[in-house]
Amino acid sequence: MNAASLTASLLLPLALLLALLPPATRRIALVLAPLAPLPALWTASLASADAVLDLPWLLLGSRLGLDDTGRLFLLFTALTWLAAGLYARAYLARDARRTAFWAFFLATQAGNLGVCLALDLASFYTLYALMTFAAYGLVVHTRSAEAWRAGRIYLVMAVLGELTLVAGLMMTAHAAGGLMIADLQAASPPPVAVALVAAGLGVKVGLPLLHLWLPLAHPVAPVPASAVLSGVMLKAGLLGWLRLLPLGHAVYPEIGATLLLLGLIAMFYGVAVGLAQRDLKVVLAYSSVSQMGFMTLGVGAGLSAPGLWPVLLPAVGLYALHHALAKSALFLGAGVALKVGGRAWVLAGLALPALALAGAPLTGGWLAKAALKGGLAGLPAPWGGLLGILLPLAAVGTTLLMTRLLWLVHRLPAKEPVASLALPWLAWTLLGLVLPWGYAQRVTFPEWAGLAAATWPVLLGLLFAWLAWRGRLQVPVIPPGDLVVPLEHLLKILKRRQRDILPIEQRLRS
Amino acid sequence: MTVNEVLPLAVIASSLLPGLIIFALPERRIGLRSALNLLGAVSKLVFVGLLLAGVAAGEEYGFRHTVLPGVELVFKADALALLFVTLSTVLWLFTTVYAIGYLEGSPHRSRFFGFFSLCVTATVGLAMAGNLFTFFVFYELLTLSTFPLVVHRGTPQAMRGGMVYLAYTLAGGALLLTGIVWLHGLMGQVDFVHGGSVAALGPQATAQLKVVFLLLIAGVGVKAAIVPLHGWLPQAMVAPAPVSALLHAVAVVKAGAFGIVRIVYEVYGVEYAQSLGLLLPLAIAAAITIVWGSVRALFQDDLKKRLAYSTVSQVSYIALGVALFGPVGTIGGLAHLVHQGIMKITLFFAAGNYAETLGVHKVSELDGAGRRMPLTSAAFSIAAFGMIGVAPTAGYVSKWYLGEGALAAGMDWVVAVLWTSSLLNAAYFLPILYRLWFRPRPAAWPHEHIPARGWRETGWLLLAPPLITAAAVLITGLFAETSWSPLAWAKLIAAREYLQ
Amino acid sequence: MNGLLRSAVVIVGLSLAAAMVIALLQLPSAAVHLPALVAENLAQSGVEHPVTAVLLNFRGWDTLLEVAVLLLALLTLLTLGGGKAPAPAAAVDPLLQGLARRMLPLIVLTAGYLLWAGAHRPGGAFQAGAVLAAGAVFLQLAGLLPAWTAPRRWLRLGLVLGFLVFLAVAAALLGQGALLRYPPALAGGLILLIEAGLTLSLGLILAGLFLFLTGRDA
Amino acid sequence: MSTGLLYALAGVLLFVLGAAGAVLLAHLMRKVLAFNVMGSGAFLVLVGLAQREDVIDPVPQAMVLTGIVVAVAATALALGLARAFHARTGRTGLTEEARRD
Amino acid sequence: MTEAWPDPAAWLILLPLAWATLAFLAGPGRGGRLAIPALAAQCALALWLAVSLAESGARLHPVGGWGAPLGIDLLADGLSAVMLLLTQAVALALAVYAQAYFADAHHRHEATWFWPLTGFLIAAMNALFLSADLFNLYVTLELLGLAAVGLVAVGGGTAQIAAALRYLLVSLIASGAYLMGVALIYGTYGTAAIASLAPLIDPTPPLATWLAAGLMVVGLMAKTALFPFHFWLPPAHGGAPAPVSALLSALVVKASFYLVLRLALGPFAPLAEMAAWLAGGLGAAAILWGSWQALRTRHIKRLVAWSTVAQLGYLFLIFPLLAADGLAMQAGVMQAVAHGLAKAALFAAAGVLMRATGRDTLDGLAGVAGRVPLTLFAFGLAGVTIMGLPPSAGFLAKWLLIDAALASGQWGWVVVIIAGGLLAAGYIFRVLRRAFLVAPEDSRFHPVPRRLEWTAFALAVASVLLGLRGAELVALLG
Repeated sequence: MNAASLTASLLLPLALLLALLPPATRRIALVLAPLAPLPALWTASLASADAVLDLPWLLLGSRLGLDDTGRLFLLFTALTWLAAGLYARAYLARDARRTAFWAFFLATQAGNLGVCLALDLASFYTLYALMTFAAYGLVVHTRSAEAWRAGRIYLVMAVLGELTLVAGLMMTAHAAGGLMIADLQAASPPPVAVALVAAGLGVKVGLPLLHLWLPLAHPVAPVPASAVLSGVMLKAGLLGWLRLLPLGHAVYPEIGATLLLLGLIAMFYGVAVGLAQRDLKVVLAYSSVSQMGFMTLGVGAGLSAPGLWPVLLPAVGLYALHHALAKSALFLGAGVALKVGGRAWVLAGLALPALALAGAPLTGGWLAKAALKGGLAGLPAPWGGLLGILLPLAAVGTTLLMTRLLWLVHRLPAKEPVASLALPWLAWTLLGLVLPWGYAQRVTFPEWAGLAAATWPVLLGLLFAWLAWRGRLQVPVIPPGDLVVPLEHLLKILKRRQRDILPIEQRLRS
Repeated sequence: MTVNEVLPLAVIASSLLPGLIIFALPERRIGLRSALNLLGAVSKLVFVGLLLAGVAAGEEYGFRHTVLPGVELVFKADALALLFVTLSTVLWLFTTVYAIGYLEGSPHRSRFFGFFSLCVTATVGLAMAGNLFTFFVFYELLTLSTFPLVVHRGTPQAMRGGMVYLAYTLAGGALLLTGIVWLHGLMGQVDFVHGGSVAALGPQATAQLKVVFLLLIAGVGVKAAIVPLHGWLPQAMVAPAPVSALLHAVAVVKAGAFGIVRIVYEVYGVEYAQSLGLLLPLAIAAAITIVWGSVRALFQDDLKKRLAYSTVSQVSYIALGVALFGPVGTIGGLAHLVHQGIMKITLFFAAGNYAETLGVHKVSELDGAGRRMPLTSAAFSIAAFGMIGVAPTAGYVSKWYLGEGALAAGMDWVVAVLWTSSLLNAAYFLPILYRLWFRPRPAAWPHEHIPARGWRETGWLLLAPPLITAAAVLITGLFAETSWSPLAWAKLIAAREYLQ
Repeated sequence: MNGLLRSAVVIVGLSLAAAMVIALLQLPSAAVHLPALVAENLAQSGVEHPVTAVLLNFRGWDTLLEVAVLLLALLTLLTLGGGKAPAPAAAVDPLLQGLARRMLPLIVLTAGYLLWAGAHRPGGAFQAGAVLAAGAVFLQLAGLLPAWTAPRRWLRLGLVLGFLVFLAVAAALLGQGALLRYPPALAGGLILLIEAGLTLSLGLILAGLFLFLTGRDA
Repeated sequence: MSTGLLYALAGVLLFVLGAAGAVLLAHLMRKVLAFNVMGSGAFLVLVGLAQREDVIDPVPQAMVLTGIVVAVAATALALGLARAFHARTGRTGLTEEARRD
Repeated sequence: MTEAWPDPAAWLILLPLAWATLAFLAGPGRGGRLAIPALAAQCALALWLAVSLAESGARLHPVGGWGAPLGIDLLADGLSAVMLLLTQAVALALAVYAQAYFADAHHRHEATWFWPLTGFLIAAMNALFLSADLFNLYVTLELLGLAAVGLVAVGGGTAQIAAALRYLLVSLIASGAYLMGVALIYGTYGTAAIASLAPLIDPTPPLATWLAAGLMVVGLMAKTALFPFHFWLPPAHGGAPAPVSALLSALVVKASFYLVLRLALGPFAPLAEMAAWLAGGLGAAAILWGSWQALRTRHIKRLVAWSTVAQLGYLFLIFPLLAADGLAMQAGVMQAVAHGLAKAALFAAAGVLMRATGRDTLDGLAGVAGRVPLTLFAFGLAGVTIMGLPPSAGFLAKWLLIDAALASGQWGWVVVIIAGGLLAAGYIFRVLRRAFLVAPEDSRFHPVPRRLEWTAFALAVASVLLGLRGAELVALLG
């Protein structure tokens, strides 16, 4: 039964994908496509804990299965894909390239679900690659000029990331002496390997400097695709970290510190640049950069202080769950907002996940942040103290950013409501409020005394926002993708140079 | 003669005889010619199957014939030989089918298929060569039998390509010959044996052995297209697509790479080569080739030329694997021998399909071809991903083993080389895929020869081979750990090379 | 021809000459002494004159090939293609013609004598053939014998008869164990047979060397 | 010094003279004559040297006889060719031809 | 010598003499029908001789029953057997070729006395290979030379006559030098029999022996057309009708080489070392110069002829290496045999190509690959031998040669050998690549008798396949 459900989780999306290709089966496949994550959902919620499927003949020897982390990730991944799928059915009902969208959608989905199930390096990497490359099709779906540009940058960064990951995996596997995730438990690979793995996956996670693709790619994709890109695919990178980094049993002070630093930068940088955006989805994308910074902190801390890891792991997991739900809800909501305009119910629906993101009390964000803070507090000086000050400040920033979002939505002109879109979104939003609580027993439950501590950053943020509005503060505009722009300039110059060099070289050869 | 002596000869004869008969056939006997070709290919497959089963069971197959006193023609169908023989035989079958479709209606087909068969004969002979002398015999035979294929079109451009090809390969052959005779003078006949044999010469011969190694490797390095000996390969791409497939996947470059394997493992012995310090320079040369080939490929607009430079790069993976001291690297190199073959042949089949169906020869003309020819393009894409080393393709498996082998050999810098190369591979393949799938198709194709009929985007003889080989790219990657995969066979060979 | 080559040839020639002269002057006496051997075996050779013995018996093989050389020279001349029609005899000097007519029997007689004498004194087939040829040349010069063009069958037979006889004898004797190994009893007769055939053919050949040449593009 | 040796010495000189002539002279007729001189030199050496101790040796005599016949044949052939060449080209030497490769 | 069936060696000389004479008797243009069965019989005889030699070792045949030094010996050993076999086999194939070649109306006039001349030529070679007497060798040399000259002139054109004349003059001067050498040798030692001479010549002989050896070898080199005496060869071999060129290039030049080898291995062995370097140097120069010229000429047959000049150079490379061990000698003979077969094939193929295109230049060849593929294949196969590529006999020759050079530590020759091979590839592929070009619109092809094509092909195949049976050949050499 376990084997069957594991297999079905992985194969159903692929089977549907194949069914899409011949015209004969296309219609039925299109109907069924949104339901592709159901077996995975079944697996995540009902399969027994020791569900393992050994496939020694597959790839370099594969193992699929579920552990605690995997189960959690599989759960929210499958759910998010399901929601996005249902949403997409309506969203793309009249799209000319519908079939192509669904093909890429299902392929990406298979990869993403599989990543959660993979318990060996080869299949993890395989499915990860499938997800990454298939997502390109989602990014460029609209075929607009921005989409091509975003796709190009996405692909370049993704390839760099993949390759770096493979190099890191090779070294890790060499150090571990095996390809199973289980083999990695006791291994302490050389720092280079760890750094390569961290960086390779960091592209997906959106570490600062490696994030360049993110604010471009997430917004240009169709809304349901953005929801999964930002909601769960970033988490695949995170899951990779959790699986492949030697967390919990070896100390890597430099890498840990670097990750901590990068996490911090991400938190604030994401907010800062996000505030300077005009486009809803770009704002959300930057928010993702910022939020992933929180999780990066957790991982960085785990590398610096392995002793904290048993506390940190569930916290990071919870954070991932919370962010996946909230961010996908926001994206889906943004989609609705763009279709129906800044109506009140839209604003209200968006405000809930926005608050969760800001960590407002009683939201999932509140639970997650508290758990994370608890873990991070154990860090040695100066990190412990420093983070104690900075984390609330980051929450202030998040609040500001969310306010900015709502402000932008508010200014959208109202249009006809579309129920088929709104219903899955609203349902999803509500689910997002509830679900993190189900996971709360795994982490140190925040003390109720901490409620105040969670409240003031939100209020402070709102205050700043009001002040800015009152003062008619002009926000400077930063083009999406920030650093990409000067980089592209540089490339253009180089290309011109190359055109000068090439003929000379040809002459030399002839 | 016993069965164990006859079987290797039968493998050779199964393409030689049809080839000779085909030469004598009049041009218009298409049916008979095709039947002969396929009969040869299939019977060769059967013989190879028998050999495979036997070798896996520990049988020894060989044949000896004295040519000169102390010089023998030796055939030996051992595991390593069969790795290459199987590859060539299987791919030959597909290439033959493809060529029958590709050359439909073009002139001089008797000649073409005659040399085609000779070419494969030379390849299997080379693979089963049991000593350096025999190896050289077939090495040169291969050169000669491919030349008419390269210049088949008879255009001045083809001539230029052919002459460059000859100049390079014959010069390489000369170096190889010098090295072989030198070694022969030092120690008599040099049979291929596990673990090599030259170590017996003792320490006073090391200086000479180093020079001989250089000569031998430079000799086979021409065919293996190691930089700076690679210049012929991009020139030779003027040949028809089946020939390119042959050059790049089935026979020629493989012969060079295979020669490196034989020389390092079974003439010098990998341990001894390592102790002479010969492996590091080889690895460096291979690394340079890998990167340089990819860099050159980036700038080619001609599709086949781009693929050709890609071959330059990819074939050196094999040499690299050989130069990595340790069984894992060996496994990687040997597995790549097969993997590169099926991937590159798929690419060339697809390139040929674009040219033959749509008249498209340039990368820049490929816009939207994925819509017009989805199956071909899918095959192309799979193989291209394989070249980049994306899982779960065959290319991923070999790259993985190479990387692991490098780490095991303590040559961590190789990982950087692999990284760079993969990046470059992505840089020249992904734009092609992008054009195939995501760009709008043009108003008209440059020269549409074959109209689409339903899902049959082109002739079925042209379509089937790339689809099968593309499937093979996936299957060999997905099922790499099964006992019948090329990887498993490579492991068997590596075990024999190192444990003795 | 350029000067450099000329001087080089002269220098090489002079030094070669000098070296040879020196070499000859300091030559020791020979290690092998054939005249004694010849004398010893003369009795079995079938002839009495040592030179003829060497020519036709001891080194008869040389002679066989030499006849072939002559035949070959003639053949080659013939290959030079059909020339013009034979030139009419140029000088029709009646005195010369008369002389030639009278000399002819004498010439044939002399040839016969030389042939017969070869067995025991200087003479033999070559000399006899040469005399015959000289007669033919004489006739031609006197305008009594036209120059030859392509040889007719009978002429061809005459040209090769001697050689064929020689060959036949050699082949027949091969049955005895070795080429040209005359049984002592038959040696004299066989040699005479060969010489007779050769005289005729050599005469014709030598004459032909002249007559075919004259006939051509003269 | 015996007569035989004297003959031989003279033969040497004739041979060298003839050889040089055969190489250097341009006119075909002269070449042929020079060749004959050269051959005669060789014959003289063959006969003379063998008999330098004044013992008659019939073997070289027979050899020379053979040689002479061969030389006659060769001379005739050379003359025939030279005449044919002259008749076709009007030239008496090969040298211009030699320049042409 | 009292066997039931007498010595095949003697028959190998008598038989061609006989059929040559009979062919003459039969009249102009006749003799082909006689020659082919006779040559087939000669082949059998040569084979028989070789087999019996392999069993019993070298055999003497004392002509006239006298024995050396009084009489003349015929000596049949492995070396001569190999050369005899080569000669008969190539001659047989070329006879078959020639019969078809001259059947054509355009070429009939060339055939007038072709058959008797060829018969004498073959007889001369067989006699030369078997003779063991220096003076007798002189006679055979002359016989051979005159027959060859006659064949060069056989076409009767002005160029042919000029070539024949030049050939004749060189040949005569060369024989003169050889004869002078024989005179000196006879004067010094009192005998011309090789068997008697061999024990008499020691490493410090009188000056006369040196001079004799020098004169004889130089004369023979000139006859072999070794650089710089090669100038007569290209016009002579390039201008004659194809079967003649083939005979001359494949066989005749080998005869004088054979003699040099015999002398260097036999009586002059003590002296050989001194001159060996010179011979090797000239050989190297021949390889380079001949190949270079072949790369430049515009005519097919000239190209093949220049290739002969180059390939003959290899034969002389063996002399500096003779000391090493048997390798160099084997190499030389292997090269002679390989080149004999291959060159015959090349000329035969060139003849077909020229007849098919009606032109004699390389430029005229465009497109012949599609018209006479078999011939082109033959040309290519023979080219394989010429280039010294495996599995041909030429390759084995090169292999042995390099082996010998490396064994004796003489590096330079290896470079020359390799360079020569590459240059050969250069000129062979000059022909092949043009043949593969697309034929121009206005080109016209003439039909060619299939027999011509097949003969060329058979010769070429033989030259390649011989490489697989090198062991037998070497075993025969002993």
